[in-house]
Amino acid sequence: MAATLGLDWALDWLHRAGAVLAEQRMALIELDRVIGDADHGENMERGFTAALAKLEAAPPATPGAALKSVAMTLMSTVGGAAGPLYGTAFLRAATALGDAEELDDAALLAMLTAARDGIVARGKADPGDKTMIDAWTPAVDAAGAAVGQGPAAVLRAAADAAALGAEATEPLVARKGRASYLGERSAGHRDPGAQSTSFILRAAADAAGNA
Amino acid sequence: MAATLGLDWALDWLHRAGAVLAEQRMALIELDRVIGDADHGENMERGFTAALAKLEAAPPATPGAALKSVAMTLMSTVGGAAGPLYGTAFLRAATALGDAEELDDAALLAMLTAARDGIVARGKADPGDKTMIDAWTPAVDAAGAAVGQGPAAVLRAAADAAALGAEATEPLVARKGRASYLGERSAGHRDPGAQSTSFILRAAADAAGNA
Amino acid sequence: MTVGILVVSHSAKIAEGACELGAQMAPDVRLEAAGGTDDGRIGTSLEKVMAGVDAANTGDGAVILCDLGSAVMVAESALEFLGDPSDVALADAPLIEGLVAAAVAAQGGAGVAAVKAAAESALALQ
Amino acid sequence: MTVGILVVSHSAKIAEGACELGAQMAPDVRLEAAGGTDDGRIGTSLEKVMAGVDAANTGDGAVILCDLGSAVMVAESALEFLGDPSDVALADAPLIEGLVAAAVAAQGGAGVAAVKAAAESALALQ
Ligand SMILES: Nc1ncnc2c1ncn2[C@@H]1O[C@H](COP(=O)(O)OP(=O)(O)O)[C@@H](O)[C@H]1O
Ligand SMILES: Nc1ncnc2c1ncn2[C@@H]1O[C@H](COP(=O)(O)OP(=O)(O)O)[C@@H](O)[C@H]1O
Ligand SMILES: [Mg+2]
Ligand SMILES: [Mg+2]
Ligand SMILES: [Mg+2]
Ligand SMILES: [Mg+2]
Repeated sequence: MAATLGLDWALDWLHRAGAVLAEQRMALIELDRVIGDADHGENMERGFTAALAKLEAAPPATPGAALKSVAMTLMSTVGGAAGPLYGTAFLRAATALGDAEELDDAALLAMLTAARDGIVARGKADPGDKTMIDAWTPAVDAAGAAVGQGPAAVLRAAADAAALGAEATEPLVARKGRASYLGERSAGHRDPGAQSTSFILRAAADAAGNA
Repeated sequence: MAATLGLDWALDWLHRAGAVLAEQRMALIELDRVIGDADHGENMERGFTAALAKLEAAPPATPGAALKSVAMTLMSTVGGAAGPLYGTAFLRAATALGDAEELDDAALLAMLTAARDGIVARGKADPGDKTMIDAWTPAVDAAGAAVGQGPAAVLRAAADAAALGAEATEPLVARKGRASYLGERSAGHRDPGAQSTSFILRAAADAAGNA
Repeated sequence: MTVGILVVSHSAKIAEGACELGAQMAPDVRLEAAGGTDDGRIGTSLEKVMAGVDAANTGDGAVILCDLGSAVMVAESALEFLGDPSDVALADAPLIEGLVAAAVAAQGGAGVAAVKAAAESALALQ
Repeated sequence: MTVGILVVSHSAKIAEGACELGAQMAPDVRLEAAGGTDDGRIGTSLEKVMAGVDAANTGDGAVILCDLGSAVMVAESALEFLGDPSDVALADAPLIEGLVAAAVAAQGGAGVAAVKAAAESALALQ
């Protein structure tokens, strides 16, 4: 396992994320149909397709530049709440990485933390509000606990925690986003944004496992 | 002077009202441009043109039937607040007249009172709110004081009071209708609906003077 | 059962757009638009509102949302002409925000009073 | 001076209709619509919002009105990208009702803070 991750990992991550979001498009749409407006899968696939095309057209020089490019494209193309949320997340993550070429455990933790903080700044959701924050926050905590075990372990811990966090949104009553219109009726269903977060962080871990 | 007014008077009234509203179209538009949306003249001309066409196409048998026909057409064709307000006024006035063929002072007072009450029921304006009510209310009061002097005198008293009432809206601050969005800035301008009320009641008096 | 919803606006575009927006989260709810005058200007139409009430109320009642004050007056006139149907309510709510909340409530099977209440408690921003 | 106004809606129709409605009472105010996604679907567009802020602010500042929460998030993102201009404010107001009130205030020469306040104190029904 590599002791640091570089641009190759970042690009592999983003491609894997795009692939899984395209593959899980209908699943995300179904989740959003029940407690939202049935577009989260479409939004995410459209956003990542555009983001990957942009990375192709204007290849970034560093992991931070890759994340910044994705951020801008997601902001512009997603069309739903996930656009400004993931856009801000990737933008703040890019800022946290600066122009570093190799990312160690601490850099990855800083990246994840900045992403989560960006989503909170943009969406003002608290943990337990049944949003993507409920996947990001346990992911950041788990990554923090795994610092020192190497990048792949840090990202695996984050992905595992995000998956559990997404699952744990099921009993919650939504207090932010469209699902909050449903009130109590939102309970019993998984939050689509928490699920897409889980997919994206799993892609990061898988790419690291291959690095 | 006739001691009662009949269908001929009612039709003459409505034709005179249509004529003066067409003639004063631009004046009413100008009033509405300053404290509203610049359509009151157009709204009233369109409404009365349609109302007169309908009276032609389906001639009414009584004054009440004439007012009811006009009410329905104004409701449907005016397109602004004046539609439901004048529509309700003419409808309640028609109901007050029932199928009477000849209208004495008391019947005319009942007609004017019902019209005013209809506008209040529909628009919930109080006197002094800078609306058409500020022409209707003094008109009803003056008509009441003139009962016993004959129909032409009753309607002349109403028209004179409505004209003064319309003028007296100038210093008022609007508390109902679009002009209320302007707050203090609405003061210093005459209310368009009070002015059209003055025209309509003057037409009623002029028709009675000719009856 | 789903309560129908009627959007009364001075603008045909606003009324139609509002129904499209509401439909995203309430695919099974009958959303009707009564916007603009009969001749396509900015304003309201008694005929459109009366037809809209009929179309929105497929048997389970309807809730009406309006934009400006004169739209409310037209809606109240329409209800009077329709004999003040007991299963149709006028919501005192901001148009777009109230509509989305009402549509979601109706989609969830709420009755007329609850749909009206959902509209009226809608926040401007979520 | 007149403050410009930007309408951010998930629906292009709502945004355009709102501007038409506001223009009736505010003929001298710059009203800009940023509705729908770039490819014409229901949703919001960062590009449209950023271009709309520029178009609305002709030098005297601008106020932004939004429909749902995600429109607010896009508007906030756009302002961040534009360097958080001090003469552009986001109103926490119901879209249509707030817009009419804001447009009338701007037409009367109110500044950014007063236009925003007018929007935020707009009642649902008048
Ligand atoms: N205020 C918020 N804070 C954090 N996450 C949010 C917020 N609002 C919405 N979300 C997330 O966005 C997801 C929905 O995204 P998407 O369907 O693309 O947007 P939209 O609701 O505009 O259609 C939700 O499942 C939730 O995770
Ligand atoms: N709530 C109300 N009660 C009584 N009169 C009102 C009310 N609202 C508006 N009006 C009257 O309607 C007039 C405006 O009519 P019009 O221009 O046709 O309607 P709109 O304001 O819809 O364009 C005002 O000048 C005022 O006299
Ligand atoms: Mg969605
Ligand atoms: Mg959406
Ligand atoms: Mg007008
Ligand atoms: Mg008008």
